[in-house]
Amino acid sequence: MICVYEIIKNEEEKRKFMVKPEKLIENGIRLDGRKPDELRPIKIKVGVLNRADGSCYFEFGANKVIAAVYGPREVHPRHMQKSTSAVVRYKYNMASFSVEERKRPGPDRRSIEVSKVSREALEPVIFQEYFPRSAIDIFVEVLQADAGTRTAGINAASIALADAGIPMKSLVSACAVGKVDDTLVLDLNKDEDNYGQADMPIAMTPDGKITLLQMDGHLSSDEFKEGLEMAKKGCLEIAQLQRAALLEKYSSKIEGESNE
Amino acid sequence: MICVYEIIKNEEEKRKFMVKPEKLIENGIRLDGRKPDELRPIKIKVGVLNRADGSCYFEFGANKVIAAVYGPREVHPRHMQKSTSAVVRYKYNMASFSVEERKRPGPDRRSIEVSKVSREALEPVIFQEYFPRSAIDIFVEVLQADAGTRTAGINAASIALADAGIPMKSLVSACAVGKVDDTLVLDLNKDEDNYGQADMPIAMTPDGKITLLQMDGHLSSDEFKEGLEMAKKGCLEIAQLQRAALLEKYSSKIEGESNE
Amino acid sequence: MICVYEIIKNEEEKRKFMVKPEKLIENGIRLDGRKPDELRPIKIKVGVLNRADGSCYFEFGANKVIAAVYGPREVHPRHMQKSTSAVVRYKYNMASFSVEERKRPGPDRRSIEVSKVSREALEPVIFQEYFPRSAIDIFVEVLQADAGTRTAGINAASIALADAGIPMKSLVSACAVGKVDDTLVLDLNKDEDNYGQADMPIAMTPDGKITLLQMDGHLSSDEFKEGLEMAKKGCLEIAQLQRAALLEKYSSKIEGESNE
Amino acid sequence: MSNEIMSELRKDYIYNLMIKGEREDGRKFDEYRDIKIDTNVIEKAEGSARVRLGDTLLVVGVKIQTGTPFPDTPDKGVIITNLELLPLASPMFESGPPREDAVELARVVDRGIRESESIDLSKLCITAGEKVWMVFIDVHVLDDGGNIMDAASLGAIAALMTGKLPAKRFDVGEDSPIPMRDVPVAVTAVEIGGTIMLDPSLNEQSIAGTKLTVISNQDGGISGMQKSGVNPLTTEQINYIVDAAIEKAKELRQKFLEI
Amino acid sequence: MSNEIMSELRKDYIYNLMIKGEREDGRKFDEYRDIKIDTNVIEKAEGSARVRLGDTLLVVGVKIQTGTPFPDTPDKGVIITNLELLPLASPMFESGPPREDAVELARVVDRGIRESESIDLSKLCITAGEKVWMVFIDVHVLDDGGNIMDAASLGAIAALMTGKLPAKRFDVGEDSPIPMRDVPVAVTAVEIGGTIMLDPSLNEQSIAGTKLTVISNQDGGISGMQKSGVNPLTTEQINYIVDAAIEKAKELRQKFLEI
Amino acid sequence: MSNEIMSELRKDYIYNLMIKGEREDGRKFDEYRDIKIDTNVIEKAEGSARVRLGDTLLVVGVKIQTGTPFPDTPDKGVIITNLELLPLASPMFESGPPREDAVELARVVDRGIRESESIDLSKLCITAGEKVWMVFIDVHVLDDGGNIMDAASLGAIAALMTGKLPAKRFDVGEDSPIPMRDVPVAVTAVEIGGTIMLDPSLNEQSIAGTKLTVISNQDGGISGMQKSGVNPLTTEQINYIVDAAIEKAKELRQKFLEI
Repeated sequence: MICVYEIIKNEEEKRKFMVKPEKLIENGIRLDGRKPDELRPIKIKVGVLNRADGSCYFEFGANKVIAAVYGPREVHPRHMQKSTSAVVRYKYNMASFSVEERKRPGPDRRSIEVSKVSREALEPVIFQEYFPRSAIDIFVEVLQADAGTRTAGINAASIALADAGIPMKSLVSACAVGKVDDTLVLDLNKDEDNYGQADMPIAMTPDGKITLLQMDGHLSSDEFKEGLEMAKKGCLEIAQLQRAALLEKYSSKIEGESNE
Repeated sequence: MICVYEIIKNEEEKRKFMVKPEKLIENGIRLDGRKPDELRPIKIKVGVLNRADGSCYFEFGANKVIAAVYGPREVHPRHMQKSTSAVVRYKYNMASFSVEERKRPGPDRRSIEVSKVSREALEPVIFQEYFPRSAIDIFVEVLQADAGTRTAGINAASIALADAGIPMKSLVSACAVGKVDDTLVLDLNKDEDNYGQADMPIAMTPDGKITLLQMDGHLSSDEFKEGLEMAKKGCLEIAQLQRAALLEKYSSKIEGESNE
Repeated sequence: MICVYEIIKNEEEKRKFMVKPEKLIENGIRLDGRKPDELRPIKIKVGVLNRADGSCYFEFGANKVIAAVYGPREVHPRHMQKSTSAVVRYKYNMASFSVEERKRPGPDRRSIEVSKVSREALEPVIFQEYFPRSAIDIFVEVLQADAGTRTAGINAASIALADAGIPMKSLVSACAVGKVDDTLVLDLNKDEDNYGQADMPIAMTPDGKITLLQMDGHLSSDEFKEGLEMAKKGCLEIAQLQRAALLEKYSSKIEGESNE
Repeated sequence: MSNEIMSELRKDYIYNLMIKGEREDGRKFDEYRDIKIDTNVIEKAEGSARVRLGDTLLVVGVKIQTGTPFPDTPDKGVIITNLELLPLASPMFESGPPREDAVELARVVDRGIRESESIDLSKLCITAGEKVWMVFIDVHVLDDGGNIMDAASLGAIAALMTGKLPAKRFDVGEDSPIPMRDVPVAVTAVEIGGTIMLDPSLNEQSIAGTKLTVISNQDGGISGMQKSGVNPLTTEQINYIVDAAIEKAKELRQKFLEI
Repeated sequence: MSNEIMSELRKDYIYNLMIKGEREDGRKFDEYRDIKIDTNVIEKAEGSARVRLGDTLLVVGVKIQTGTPFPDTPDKGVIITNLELLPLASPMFESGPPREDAVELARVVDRGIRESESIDLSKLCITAGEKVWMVFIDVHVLDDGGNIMDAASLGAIAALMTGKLPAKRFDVGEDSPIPMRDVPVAVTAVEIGGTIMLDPSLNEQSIAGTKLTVISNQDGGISGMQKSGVNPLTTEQINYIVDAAIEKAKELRQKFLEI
Repeated sequence: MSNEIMSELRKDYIYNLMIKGEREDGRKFDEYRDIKIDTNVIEKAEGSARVRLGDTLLVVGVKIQTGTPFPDTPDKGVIITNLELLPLASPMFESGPPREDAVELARVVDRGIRESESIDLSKLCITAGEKVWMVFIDVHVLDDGGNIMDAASLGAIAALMTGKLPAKRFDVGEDSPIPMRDVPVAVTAVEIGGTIMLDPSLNEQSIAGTKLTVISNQDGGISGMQKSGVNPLTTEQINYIVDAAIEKAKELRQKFLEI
């Protein structure tokens, strides 16, 4: 008899301390008071770090993430250089204290996958060919996790790239749609993620191109299509907040520079 | 009180689920019906993989191994290059599901040693000086293990090298001899390996040069010498099968190319 | 409920098998018979290894360490080269059998820190600028540990550097001072380290420059200053023994060369 | 450089074929390459399958042992999926820690099985809170001819459907089949020049930039999706792929995974 | 090369200022940069603090769980301190295993807490020999503006002082504060051209070559010291720093760490 | 390049000596270099030995603790052998994970002890299925002068023969010797230009290409063999070495390992 608990528990945040609520939606209202198509509150601060070339602090409900961008800069190790474009790297990392049960520091399989799909969500909007042989490094640090950290990270990273002055075709916005109590809902919170029937994070450019799409759970083909439209609307809302935050920083430099 | 079970159990295949038979040889016949100097059935398929430059599937009793060769090709990392000859690399790997108790993926100390002695068993026949600054990579994957995987791997790798067109002085053939119930026997099966008194794998060129020799257990000096002769005979039998398999592939390309 | 015992026990030598003595000093005399300002017996052998460019075996009470120096030599990997000076590297390693409870082989956080501060203790006296693009490698192997291994290692390494002919401004000498039973004492032994109130290792050049200083425990500001003076006196005593050992080797090469 | 030129030429070639409505191996856009699934190929594993999908070859082995359940699911068994892109399968796969591709493939195969609830985890419980079945699904990729994802998914399900719980060996009763209750099937598509193609070959996959995998169940519902690669997709493309994938999954399930 | 020239210029600049009795940011030699400490910033952690010290920014999170005690201290809880120099905090910090600087910083913070006996470890015992509280202190450095040591130490103590033992969640009684009995404060100094400066900025620290950290307690005693860097120090310099550090620690404790 | 020339010159030199029936250090072909074995050199280890074999120097430490037995051998103790080629022992040994040479040496030493049944594992059982003695044999190579294999093997046996089970410290009775019942001795030979030489020096070993180690027991039987290196051997060479090794092992055992 062997125990793989050690391996597994670092993979996914555990639900040890939670109890399943009886209903997740009552009279069309979710447990945290939102309507099905409503996003959680969002708080954005641009340029919160001094050393990084660009940075952004992003709160998405109880999620707290910070993104930093360095680059274009030299590539180490050299053999990772591309001769005709920049290499984009994305490192998603959860702080040990960001979840209920302490996470062991360092990358696990989940964070490797999240880093990969997040990088692919942003690459299409970056003019990589402008910077051959260089690297654009994106670091996303999750300080508190509450379902939706990968979408929060992409939203933050997109702003941090702009803050770093990296030439981009557009911003990228991300949010999830899910199914709970047989109803499609936008932007799952932790309980809805744990006890819901489906979770589908997407990322999108303002003109509707999908750059990230993942899905887990159970959806009919029609539900999927309806959900995709709901998520796209959510992304457009977020895009407006992202633009507003960037504008605010650049219109009133004094205000936005240092205090978080 | 500490437990090193975790460390150890990845080192060697465990015998947890087996029960020692009362006798391993009865009336001169082994439990699997073989005579003492008889090999297990052998099945060989040459060129079973598309991507590799050369490949071979080899069944040796219940052992199922597959060998692939890539090269001569560039060496990474560079500092491993040799200026006057090719570097030969050999990676022996057991699939997690190849043994009774699941093996944790990745190299352990046993597979490092097996890779080293197997490489040394093949290097003498490869014209390495023809390909300075390049690598010849041999990969052996054990899909099912039943005592004798290192010799099965060398037999398969030898054919895969030929299939890849690597210039060789000769083939290399390998099998083990052992002692069970005080009798010398050729090509131990799993039970004989676990409950026997000695195990001695060898590899040999057709002209009788020994390129691999290991021994564990208890043998008198005379038994050793007799056993070595028995193993050499086994190797010669295998060499004939190896040649036949290669011939078959190159005489009837249609038959031997794709179906396993 | 989780158990981090595995992680931790490799970090620090454990005290599992010891029992706290009632008094550590009685009538001004320590349990091992020393006066408060007395060092443990020291035994030094210079040039004990053949392959290394310089070496030294150093016993400091029950501590047994051996230091080897290689260099100046090529730097691998290349990107660690410095264009205007040598890079000094220091690797402190405890043998698995050097402590009561077997230590798992390989570096842990403690040995990484000890290696860093020990390297910094020696760098000021090495003429690094004489050897641009090269490496000076110092290896310290602890064969037996009994409180004070880092200072023993620095003392040994300092001699090994001289033995290797590395140009140095001076030797470096190191010892600890501590507080036990409210008394300042020089050069803590294992019991005094485990049950004492403070431990402060220092390293010093003969002209009184401090190149290593660490402190754990509880000291008043005055005790600290007094302790620092006591440690400096200890270092001067050790410096004389270091010089004597080097002189002995170079005056009577026959005697000092090979036998340990 | 020569690699880049080769890649350009291949791209032109496949693109020009596509304009004429063709693929390099003569298939229709929604047609799979030949599939051959053999099960119980590894006798020492509790379940196993060898899958050929065109030039792609892989072996899935399922090992099953007893173990302790997770504290938060004391009455459920455990599934662990691992996938190795062995260096013998392609000159691109090097030895060392698993690349991000291998991690992604393993996790998508895992979610396909887990989220579709194809295994009844509560039937893997032996003694609640103490002892459950741990199902290790290991995918060994031996030859990379493109679309490893679908081959791995087919192989995993085939191995599970023909596998058994080794209760006798662990002294907890009689052997029994692995408790399956659905048959998820992954279908992967690429988009090249505005055209959607299922089951991309190695060449098609290498020029397409982006794959979309849709995993669907017996009831036609979707239990997993994964977009992989840097090119964006439009909503129309995605919806088209979803419908095509559900259709194709039914066909594959019927043909290859009927018990 | 250009880096080396920049470094030379910076050195000259700071050195010339020092001769005039000035620092680049206008501070006095024994003056700290602005400090801002916010606690309970991570609701999921049992204790947390965000510290700004000039341009340096870090977050300390304290997670507390039950675990088994060490065999040699069956009636004592366990503290584990970890510090990560995240690659977002500086172009100098790369991903990968912790650098020796991070290991040193973590160990000095850890010893500061442990050796000062600021946490009463025997009050972390739940059932002797069986179950104790394990206190994980994780320091995440987000922006490196110099003197991470003092910021980390302030943050760790602030997080502990405002944290709680989650007894309810682990079903071992009612939540209670972490049992603190002292408030160690780290003060770091550098020596530049014979002048001692407290709280070095990134530039000051980079040209100084050596830092000395002194950790002192409420009673004015010293509970930890660490010299870090290759330049030697004289006894006079060390003694001066010790006195200045004890004085400054009192001021910082009073201002920022009064409960 | 200069290394290759040096290596050629050395090869010529040793080869020419051999033709004259000589070795570089004046030994006969079947003669060992000076051997010095000191035991109990590490007081904190339960057994230890320092071995000098010519220029080769190593220390073997044996640590013994209680632990749980393997499920399949509930009434037997456990031996674990480790060998480190420390970077101080040779310019060729770098820090990092153990090289394949170190792994091979450790495993051959281990098999020599294990397969010869020199330790009575059943006497290492304290409580069947629960508690057994775990014997850790650690070989630290300090100076590589060639033929580490034989030195390590001598050291391991010497350390075991003079070691003890620390029963008192673990509160399971009185201390007693490690239960030995045989004394395996490894003898290593190389072949250079058709001549067999025992106990190769560093130079001899570096030009020989292949070593053959034969481990034999008190009764003259063989309990382990390992060919290491790329040159093939003939049956005659092997048989000659086997006989010479068994003879030499008797001599070494008598001279250095009599209790």
